[in-house]
Amino acid sequence: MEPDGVALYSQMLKSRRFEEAVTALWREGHISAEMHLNIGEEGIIAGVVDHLSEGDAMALDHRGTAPLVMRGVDLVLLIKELMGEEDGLCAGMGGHMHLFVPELLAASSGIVGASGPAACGFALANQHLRPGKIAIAFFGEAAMNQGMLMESINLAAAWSLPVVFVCKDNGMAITTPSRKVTGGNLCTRAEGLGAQAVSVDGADVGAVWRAAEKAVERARKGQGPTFLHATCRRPEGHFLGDPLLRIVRNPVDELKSKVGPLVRAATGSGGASVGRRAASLGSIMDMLGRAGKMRKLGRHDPLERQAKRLSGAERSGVDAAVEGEVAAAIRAATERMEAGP
Amino acid sequence: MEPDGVALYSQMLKSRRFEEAVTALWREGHISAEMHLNIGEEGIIAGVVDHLSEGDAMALDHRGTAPLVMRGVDLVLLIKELMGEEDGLCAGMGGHMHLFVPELLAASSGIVGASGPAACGFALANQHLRPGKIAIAFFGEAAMNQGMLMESINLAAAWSLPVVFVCKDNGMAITTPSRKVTGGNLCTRAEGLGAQAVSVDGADVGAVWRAAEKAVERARKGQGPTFLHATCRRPEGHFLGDPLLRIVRNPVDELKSKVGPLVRAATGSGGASVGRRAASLGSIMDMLGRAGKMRKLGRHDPLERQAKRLSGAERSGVDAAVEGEVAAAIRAATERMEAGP
Amino acid sequence: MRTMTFADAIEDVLMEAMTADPRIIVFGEDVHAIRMNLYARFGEMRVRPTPISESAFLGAGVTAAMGGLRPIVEIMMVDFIAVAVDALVNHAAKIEAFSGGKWKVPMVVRVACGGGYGDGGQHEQALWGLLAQVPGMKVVVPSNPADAGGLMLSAIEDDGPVVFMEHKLLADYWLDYLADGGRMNLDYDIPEEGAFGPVPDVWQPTPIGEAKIVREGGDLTMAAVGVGLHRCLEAAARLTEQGIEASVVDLRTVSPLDTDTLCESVSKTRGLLVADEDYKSFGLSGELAATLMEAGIPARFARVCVEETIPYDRRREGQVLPNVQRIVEVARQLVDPGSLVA
Amino acid sequence: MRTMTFADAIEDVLMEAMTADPRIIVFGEDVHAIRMNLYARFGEMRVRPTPISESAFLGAGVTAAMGGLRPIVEIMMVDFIAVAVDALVNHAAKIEAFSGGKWKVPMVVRVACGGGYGDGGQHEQALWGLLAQVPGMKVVVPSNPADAGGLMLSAIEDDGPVVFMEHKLLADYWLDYLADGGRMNLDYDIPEEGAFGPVPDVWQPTPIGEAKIVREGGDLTMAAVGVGLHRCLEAAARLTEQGIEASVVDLRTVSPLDTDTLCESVSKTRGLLVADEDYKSFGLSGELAATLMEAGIPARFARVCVEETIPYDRRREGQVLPNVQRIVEVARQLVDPGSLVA
Ligand SMILES: Cc1ncc(C[n+]2csc(CCOP(=O)(O)OP(=O)(O)O)c2C)c(N)n1
Ligand SMILES: Cc1ncc(C[n+]2csc(CCOP(=O)(O)OP(=O)(O)O)c2C)c(N)n1
Ligand SMILES: [Mg+2]
Ligand SMILES: [Mg+2]
Repeated sequence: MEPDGVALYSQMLKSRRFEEAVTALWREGHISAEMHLNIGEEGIIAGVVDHLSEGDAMALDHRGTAPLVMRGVDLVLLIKELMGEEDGLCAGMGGHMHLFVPELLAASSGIVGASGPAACGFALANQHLRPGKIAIAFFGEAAMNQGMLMESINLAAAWSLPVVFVCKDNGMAITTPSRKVTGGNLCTRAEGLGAQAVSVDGADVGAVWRAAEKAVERARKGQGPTFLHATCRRPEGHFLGDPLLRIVRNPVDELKSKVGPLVRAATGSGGASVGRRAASLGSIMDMLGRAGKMRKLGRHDPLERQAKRLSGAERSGVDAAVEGEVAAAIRAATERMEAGP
Repeated sequence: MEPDGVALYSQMLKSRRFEEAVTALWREGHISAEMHLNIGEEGIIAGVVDHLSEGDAMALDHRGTAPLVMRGVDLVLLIKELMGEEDGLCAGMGGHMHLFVPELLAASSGIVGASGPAACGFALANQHLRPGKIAIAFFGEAAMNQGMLMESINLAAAWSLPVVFVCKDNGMAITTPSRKVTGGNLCTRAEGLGAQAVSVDGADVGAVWRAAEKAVERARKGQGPTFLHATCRRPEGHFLGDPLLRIVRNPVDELKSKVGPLVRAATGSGGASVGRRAASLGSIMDMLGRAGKMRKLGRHDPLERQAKRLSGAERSGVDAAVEGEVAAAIRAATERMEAGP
Repeated sequence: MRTMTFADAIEDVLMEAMTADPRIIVFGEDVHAIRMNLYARFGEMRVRPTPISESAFLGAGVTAAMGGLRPIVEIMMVDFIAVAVDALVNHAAKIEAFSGGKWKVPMVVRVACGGGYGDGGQHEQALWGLLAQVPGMKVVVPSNPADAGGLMLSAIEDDGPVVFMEHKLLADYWLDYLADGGRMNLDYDIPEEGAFGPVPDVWQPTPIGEAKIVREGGDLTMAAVGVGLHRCLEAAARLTEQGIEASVVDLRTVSPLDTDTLCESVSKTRGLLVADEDYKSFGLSGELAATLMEAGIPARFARVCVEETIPYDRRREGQVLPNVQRIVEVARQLVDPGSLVA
Repeated sequence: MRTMTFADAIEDVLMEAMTADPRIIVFGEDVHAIRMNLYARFGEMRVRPTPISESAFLGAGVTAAMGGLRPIVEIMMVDFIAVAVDALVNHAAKIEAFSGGKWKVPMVVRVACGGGYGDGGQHEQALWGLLAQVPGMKVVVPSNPADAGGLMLSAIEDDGPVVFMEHKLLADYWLDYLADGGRMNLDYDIPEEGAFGPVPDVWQPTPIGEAKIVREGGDLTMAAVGVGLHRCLEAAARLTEQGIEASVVDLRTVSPLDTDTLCESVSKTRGLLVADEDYKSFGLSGELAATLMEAGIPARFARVCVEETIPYDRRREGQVLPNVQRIVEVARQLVDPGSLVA
């Protein structure tokens, strides 16, 4: 089958606009601590969740908003949860890393790799109680070094569990380039764990959709798990307020307090050889450079890529509707706040 | 290079005779609880540890005796440890699953998979303090489903740690056939974690030796970890007193108390369909059959295979020397016991 | 009244419960062998052997429960739970709270625990204090067949996560499997009334969080779970000969603790001795002290617990685990501090 | 006397120690960024970023230490240690015993802990009680820059495994990183004297296992570690206004506990309030109660601890974490139970 390009675009846009609003609320201090976004990886999420329906489950990681937005969770409840309100999605108890929606069989975790076992458990329940229904695990490429995730791919293979393991590969674990700490190849690894593996460009929502279609179908038929590897780029870095991006955006202020100690450290007596110190400094510069490059989505933007495939009319219709929907939700959710306590 | 066939035979024989003596002591009740032997896998151990010398480390699993015997640990201390004596190798505090020899950098663990991280740590210390020295991890094939072991292969690859991961594949995890709970292929899996992988017949000590030679050399040169997969068969099953082997050896007595409840369970009303119950019973019979088949080493006996390669003179010389050595050690270790408290 | 072994009582309850409720499934390493009768009755889909992947399958238990099943996840020995504690500490125990109370985790974690058969310090731990620490976990430790069955029934019926711990000295098959291996020449200090005894004709849930006073005496209270309870009873019998009468409380549930029953008993005896096979510090025994102090019940207090890594050597093992002699001595000192010198 | 932030004090000690002893290495996730200065000085071989494989690299820390290094293994937040607890519970803590005393594990595990900035219940735990439970582990929780440096020095010099816990409200960079992200519009209840203060001109080890009486008062004793200590001090100041004088004990080390200092103080005040950011049951607060009871020191006792999963919502979070107001109220009731009604 062919995907409904307008619907996919609309989903991605809704998530993008929603997270832009979240960004503003976070900057204003209405959302506390670590807020991890899906901006840049909407192509992966949309291409996968478009295949889901009632009874299908989702095991989410620390970036749970987009999948929930695209599955139609009430935006007002969601934003209120992020703001810790008592009438939020989880009564303000869970917050950004712990979003739970029983009706969607959607559960989150801030523990890297935990979505693997979680998807297996949902899939096991589906195998018993809702045959034909499946479970998705969303996680980053660095989570593939977490034992429990690898264990769970094997478990899914051994038990033919209906799971699609979706690896959103932005190449980074916070500030660590994953290539540096990851041996071999993730698809080979997943195959060695008994899953079928497939790689796609995550910025191409259509490609993701088609790869996911096959993976979901295999799972529904009881043919076992698929490892769906999709690349992406995230312009906000690891989370809102990513320390590297802060430096990239505002080097003078941000580096003020850091450069002195760093130079003293790098030049002080004792310690590694000059060569090794230079290598360290080089790798710090590298890290900043890489962060800077990630800022611009450019051709890695799944939203723009998909927009180009639509007609002007299609696009402007969706834009208006989605923007209206998100704006209304944000208004409704922040009403009380605006009014003051 | 070519291995010294006599030396390898001698090592294997020493371990075999030692563990036969251990078996007797265990049966007499002088060794408590779970005693896991290496009988049947001596070809793997000998072929690997023959390459080790001072400064090389060994991370052992629940089957730690053979590697220590072959590295020359005092047999009297070892047997006393197994008997829990205060003057044993570890003062009787560790016991069969927790044998520690600092001079050999040899550490054991009864936690399945723990030898992976342990080997990485030793290798890291060697990388810093004893360049060119390496670490071996010994473990079973089922341990490859334990997250920390997979993590540690990746860690070794990422850090180019000098580790050889030695997977002793007897196809079984206690009573579970590993094939049934393991997806994919272990060599592929190890490659997907960044190790080089190689498979050998563990009953052929020469083949193991040659594969290990390359792996050890790679590690010494800082070229990273190798996954050495070696098959084996273990006639004593999982441990001394393996429940399946007890049934196989003495079905009438052992099944007496078990058959009644099993038949009642299998035929009682409620529960799975007749087909599924039959499948369960079939798989129980299968398990017993498999255990029975494992009892006889036959051509899977690394000792016999190697013996055939030696001349009668070579062999009888070694036999006498080794048997004398082991017998003397057992006598010395059990002296006090014989004499009474 | 029927009589049964500790192990059979649990199996009997499971047979009944699994027949009645198809949502109950069992999984864990080797369960086709360890639960062979259940395996034969309910088939592999409901009694399923796992890979040695505790993190994955314990974690899967959490969401399987959230997805509508009633899983009983087996971790062979509680010591091994250390590789998978995240599933309990950060997930099972917290999801009801995280979800704002909307989602519950009706999972039972079944584990063997405890020592006394020479298996060494990595295979004989109790660890109930560690598991009980995190709000949201229930932990039960039965001491006899009736409670083993009754607490398993409660654990299954409970809508939250419950760790069900069976002591290897009470469950005969574990000892046969891990310790004897068919040998007849070894002795264990098996509490007879714990390993075999009466059970109700019709199973009733033993309420989680209810302790039971199993012996009344005015001079001091002893509290314990599992095998420790029997050590206390034996100590109490010996103390009687020395003119000391002890109450003995079977806590049965570590978390939530039945503080009322404990306080009531100690209010009368003004003395508490905790015999705990778990580690002494930062665990159950300390919590019982805090319970008394919070309730403002002044009492003499002493603990007989495990204070170091459990030795492999069976002689030293027997000294490190709470034994009857240690309990008797500490009890005597508690009742009559002067006896210290005697 | 110099003054320093809590974070700088630790870094200063590490700079000195790592310069002096090439066996000291640091590894953990993102350490090239989190410990950027150490990374620049000592290079990647000694300050090495890891994959997200806590079980592997914490386990590797154990044998790296046995192999002759002095590793400092970083687990970003203590909550994550749940995936790797086996390395501590079954290995680091036990190997000295298992080896008959022949082999030691000189490893430091450095972790951030604690809440108060709205990160939710899976990222704000204390968990020192859980880590302290197993014999063989030392656990230290400094409350100010001098002790942060001094305890890190001791931890490095110790021949056994030590968990070094730094509270995120005290270590400014953690808060900047996890909570603010460059925002200026948020408030945290940061204990000023904990986050910044005097340190010795020449670093001296703060002995592990020594508590410190930081305030003397005759009406009750308060005991705490880390941020809790500062909450107690503030509560004590408020109580003074109400005519109540509290002693405040900074335990500094959770395990081994300095029971002498505690007992000495409570012997005088006859009252103990434990303010503990860790979970209430089966942990530190209970152990302190047991300590008193074992010593036969009668005292009023109360705890202000975390009793449930820490809420995300910062208002409720502030209620669930021990706060000054709760401490003041409980202290007043403890000193004068009649005030309950007032
Ligand atoms: C077990 C565990 N270790 C470490 C962390 C801290 N942490 C949170 S996100 C993250 C990086 C994850 O990288 P990846 O899996 O690639 O996902 P991404 O953030 O790039 O989407 C880390 C290290 C954690 N939450 N859990
Ligand atoms: C973490 C953990 N889980 C379970 C066990 C129980 N156990 C001990 S050995 C074993 C089977 C190991 O199989 P394998 O790795 O193939 O080694 P083998 O015994 O066949 O040599 C199991 C499940 C354990 N010791 N540790
Ligand atoms: Mg990533
Ligand atoms: Mg095996």
